[in-house]
Amino acid sequence: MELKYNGTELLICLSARIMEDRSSAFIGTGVPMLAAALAKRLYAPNLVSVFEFGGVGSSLKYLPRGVGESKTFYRASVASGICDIMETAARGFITYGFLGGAQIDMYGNLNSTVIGDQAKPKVRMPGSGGANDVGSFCWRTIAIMQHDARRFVEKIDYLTTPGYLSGPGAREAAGLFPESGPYRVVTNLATLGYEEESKRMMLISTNPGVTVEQVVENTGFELIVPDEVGQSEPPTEDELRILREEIDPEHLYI
Amino acid sequence: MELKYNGTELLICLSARIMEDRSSAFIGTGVPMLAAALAKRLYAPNLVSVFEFGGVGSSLKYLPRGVGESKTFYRASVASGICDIMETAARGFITYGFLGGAQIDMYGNLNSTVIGDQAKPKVRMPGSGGANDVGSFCWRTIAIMQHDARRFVEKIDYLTTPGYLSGPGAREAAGLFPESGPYRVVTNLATLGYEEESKRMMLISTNPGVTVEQVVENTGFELIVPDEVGQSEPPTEDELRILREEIDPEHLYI
Amino acid sequence: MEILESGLYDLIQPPDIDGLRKWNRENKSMALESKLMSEKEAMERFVSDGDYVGFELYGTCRAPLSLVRELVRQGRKNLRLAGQGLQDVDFLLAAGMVEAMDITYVGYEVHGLSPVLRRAAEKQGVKMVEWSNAALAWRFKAAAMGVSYLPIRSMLGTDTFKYSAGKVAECPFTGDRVMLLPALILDCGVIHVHKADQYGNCMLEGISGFALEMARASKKLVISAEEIVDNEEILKYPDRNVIPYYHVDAVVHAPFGSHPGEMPYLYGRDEPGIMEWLQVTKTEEGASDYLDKYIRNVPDHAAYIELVGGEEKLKELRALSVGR
Amino acid sequence: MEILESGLYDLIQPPDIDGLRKWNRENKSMALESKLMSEKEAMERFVSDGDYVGFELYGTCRAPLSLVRELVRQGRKNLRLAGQGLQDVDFLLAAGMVEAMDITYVGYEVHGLSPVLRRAAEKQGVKMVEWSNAALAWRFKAAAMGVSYLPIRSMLGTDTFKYSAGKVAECPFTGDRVMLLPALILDCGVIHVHKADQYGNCMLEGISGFALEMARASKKLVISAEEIVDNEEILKYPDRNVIPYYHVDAVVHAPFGSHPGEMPYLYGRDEPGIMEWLQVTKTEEGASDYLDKYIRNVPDHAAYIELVGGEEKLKELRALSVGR
Repeated sequence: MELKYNGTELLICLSARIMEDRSSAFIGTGVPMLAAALAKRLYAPNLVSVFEFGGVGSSLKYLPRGVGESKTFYRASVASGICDIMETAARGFITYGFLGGAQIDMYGNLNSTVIGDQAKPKVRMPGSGGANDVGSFCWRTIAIMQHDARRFVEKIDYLTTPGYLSGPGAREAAGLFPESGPYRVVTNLATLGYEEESKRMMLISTNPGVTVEQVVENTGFELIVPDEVGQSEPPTEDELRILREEIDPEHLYI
Repeated sequence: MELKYNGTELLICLSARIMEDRSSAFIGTGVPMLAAALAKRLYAPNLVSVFEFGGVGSSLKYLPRGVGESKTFYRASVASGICDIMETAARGFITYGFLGGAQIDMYGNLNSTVIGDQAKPKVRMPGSGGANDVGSFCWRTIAIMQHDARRFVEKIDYLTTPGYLSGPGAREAAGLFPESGPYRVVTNLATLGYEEESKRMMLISTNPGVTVEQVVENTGFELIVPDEVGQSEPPTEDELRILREEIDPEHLYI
Repeated sequence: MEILESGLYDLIQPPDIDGLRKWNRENKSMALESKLMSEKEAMERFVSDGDYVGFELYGTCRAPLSLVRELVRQGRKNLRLAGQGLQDVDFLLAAGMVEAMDITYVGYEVHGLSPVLRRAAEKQGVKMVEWSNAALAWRFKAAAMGVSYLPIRSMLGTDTFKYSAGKVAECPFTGDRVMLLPALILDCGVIHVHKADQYGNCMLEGISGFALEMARASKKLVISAEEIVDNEEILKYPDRNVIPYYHVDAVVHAPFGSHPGEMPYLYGRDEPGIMEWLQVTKTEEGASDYLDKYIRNVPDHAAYIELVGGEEKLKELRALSVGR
Repeated sequence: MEILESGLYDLIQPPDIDGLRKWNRENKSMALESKLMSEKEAMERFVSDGDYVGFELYGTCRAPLSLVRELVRQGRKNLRLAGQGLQDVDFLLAAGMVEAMDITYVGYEVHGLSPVLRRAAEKQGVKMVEWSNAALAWRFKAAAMGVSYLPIRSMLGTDTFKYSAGKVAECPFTGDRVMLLPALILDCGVIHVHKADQYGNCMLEGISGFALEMARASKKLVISAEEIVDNEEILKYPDRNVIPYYHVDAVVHAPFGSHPGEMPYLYGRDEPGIMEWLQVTKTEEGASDYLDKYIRNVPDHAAYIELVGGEEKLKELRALSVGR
């Protein structure tokens, strides 16, 4: 029997499977938080959640609605402040960083500031927040995106958060820390990564029921499609049960 | 009847009288601490003691032997750390700073590092400690010194802590904060200050029983002696009683 | 110092550390004196037209909203703002009190964009200079350290840098390219804490956000506290005093001062209250009506609390707190 | 970046932040694992010949002396040292284990100069690079912030600068001359705290000195604690956890670990014990005999405590604490 699940649940499960045990993840509210909670229960029991305003290592028993809420440091190891957390990331302690945005390009650069001109925008979005810092400091960033050609674009209107910038060597040339940068993009259509040499976005696996062609069509730049493209497993019974019954029983997010 | 007192007691009383009420003083152990405690009881009830490793506003009920001891923050307003305290001084919160040293010159520059060459010294002293910072940040520094021509010298062997450096404008030219710098020198012979224009050391008043000539003789550089030189009052009965009975009843220092 | 790159904007507040030192010398006292006063008196005395102001923590979490509301009630012109937050920034923008801001993030996280910010940027031409969250906190930290700038390894290579007022130079020790952040000195900082004594000594519980840095970067500093405690508690635990009294100009007793936001360990977030704001601000009129109803037509914080449900509501919010 | 002046010395430890990041990625784990071990194991595993090491707080106050003594017991060659302290530095210098040091202050305050330091500088040619106390703390802070340097407004115009390894440049925002301090990364930092759990989470009482900065600036970090507490205490008060476990490599249970120094709120300073050291170190032989008697001929910290007077002595020292 096929299990039913929605798009958000799929994004959460795909993201949860990426994280290794004994690592840490810089997370914002929404999908990343649920993904971290799910990973902690199933795949990475020692995964440590990090919230920018000071919470590290919360049990994530309660789902916060904001990155500064009490629930981000409920029974946590640390409740400090933004400087301490960001400096901890700068010192290389944080493995994963979750990011989002309205636009992404082939090098994983993200826009969450404006559509149009910065001084006179068509759409003003929230701005960087901690995203630029997360994108600068974490070893591996994971972007979670809706996948369509308006969002996966040749040229983003504004570069809020650094991906690989203009390509190989560009992060280092700009002054960003070596060996840090984009790692995965998880979308409603696929999981993507980056080609080692060119630093360009590359398809890794398509979501259940999605074809390679659909992914390519919905990507506004030339996507690298390797000979072997995987197919992601749909959410398992275990994943869905834990997600629905333990992590978000009030269905705040799913 | 003349009161008997020793040299340390005199230094303490002279120093205590300098501090204004509602101000703060960066103090090391020894004379400055006793002076602050005495000032607090008699002349400046709102004087706030500041210790470099984190204590601010202790009652000074117990006399510490070190600037990091518990007694420096016993019933204090603040027990933080060295960065917080030094940064508070950098932001202009600390009025007075007490200093000492083996040598002082006419611009109030102090040496507490070496006699002889830095790399191969005749005498190695402790080094700057917090002194350089106190001399850089406090609005008014007060040096407490033994007064003789070997200590009050034309040229100090090593400039540990900035006075007026090479004279008018030199502090600002070096990058130090405007309007900060040496204010008084309290010695076993006299109280000295600095001439407004030349920033050179100037006699203010001689200690009880000390002549202007004695001060000049014991000063190894050309001391400015104004037409009017005061005579410091000896320790009062009140000062000595409080000092001996309340502040240092175990005679740790006096 | 050779500058390799400069952000496009001019600073909207200069990093004048010498000026901060003089201000502190002339206006701050080390004497222990009561600074207890009402929201009204604090905002009247310590925020002026044209001031550069900032609010900690985060609009819906330990935010000094009773003071923000009072500021809206009094009205103030041409404020410049450290734009990191949610309802705090929204209120001031919606009231048309802001001329320019250093912005890092104004939005409602999972609930999406701020319609108020959108109008301010898209239609009203409020000037916005861009920074990251950490960069803004580090700019406060620079001022708190008494230095005019700090180097960091963030913002590099991005438009977040390009539309900032920062600079890029080489580290003279390593040759690394570093971003240089100018110190940010607030004319007035406003912070909500768990406990304060009458002199302004403050204790926080839970995350400290950027309270310590902002307090020390503020020329004038207004504290609101859920509880006013005896100085004895500070003297006993001076190691928990995160904002020493000598930084503080006003202490306001403001229970539930963060409403509709939450206060760690004391009360939870009033979600319907926040959603109401988000709903009505879809139009300019809606926002204005809200400001009239909940702020301008209400004399003070006590009356506001009555209006939003009084003791009944507070009981409910207390129950939402997750505890330790 | 145009450098206006440079200190005469070369750095004795490079401010390699990229290296620190890689070290942390490869050697530090975010997993909660017990790090409890003895002084012996901790020093054997985490201090190597040639390491750059540092000890907090201050030689006679909350100092990790049980670990310093163990290091002397084991012997180590060519250490480089953050030279800010009293007995901690003295012990290592007297044992001939130090090749070079960044020095700010080594002495006994009211009791005067350190004869051990004098011999090291005047006769043994130990290399000494000069800094102020705040400068050294800020150098740790730079590393803790993940930046290779910090600007400050101290040390300028003095020989303390001239005999340092710092630089002077102009602030690109204000034109002020500022001193640039290179980050100081410790190969191994050693800190004594009031309470730690088995994972390394730490709670301090009283002043924090430069513990927070040094912990974060250390590649390897050894903690000794008066008391080992259950992790539950941290989970309940995460806001009092000043050194998170992920920085820590070893946790050593060391009651009276700061002896003959004091520990705030727990025990006072053993003045005769300190005076004995000061007395005997007037000669090299005296110092060496002391090291034999109190350190080398004693197997461990427990035996040391017995040697200096055992429970009787501890009772006396507890009574000296001034409390809150």
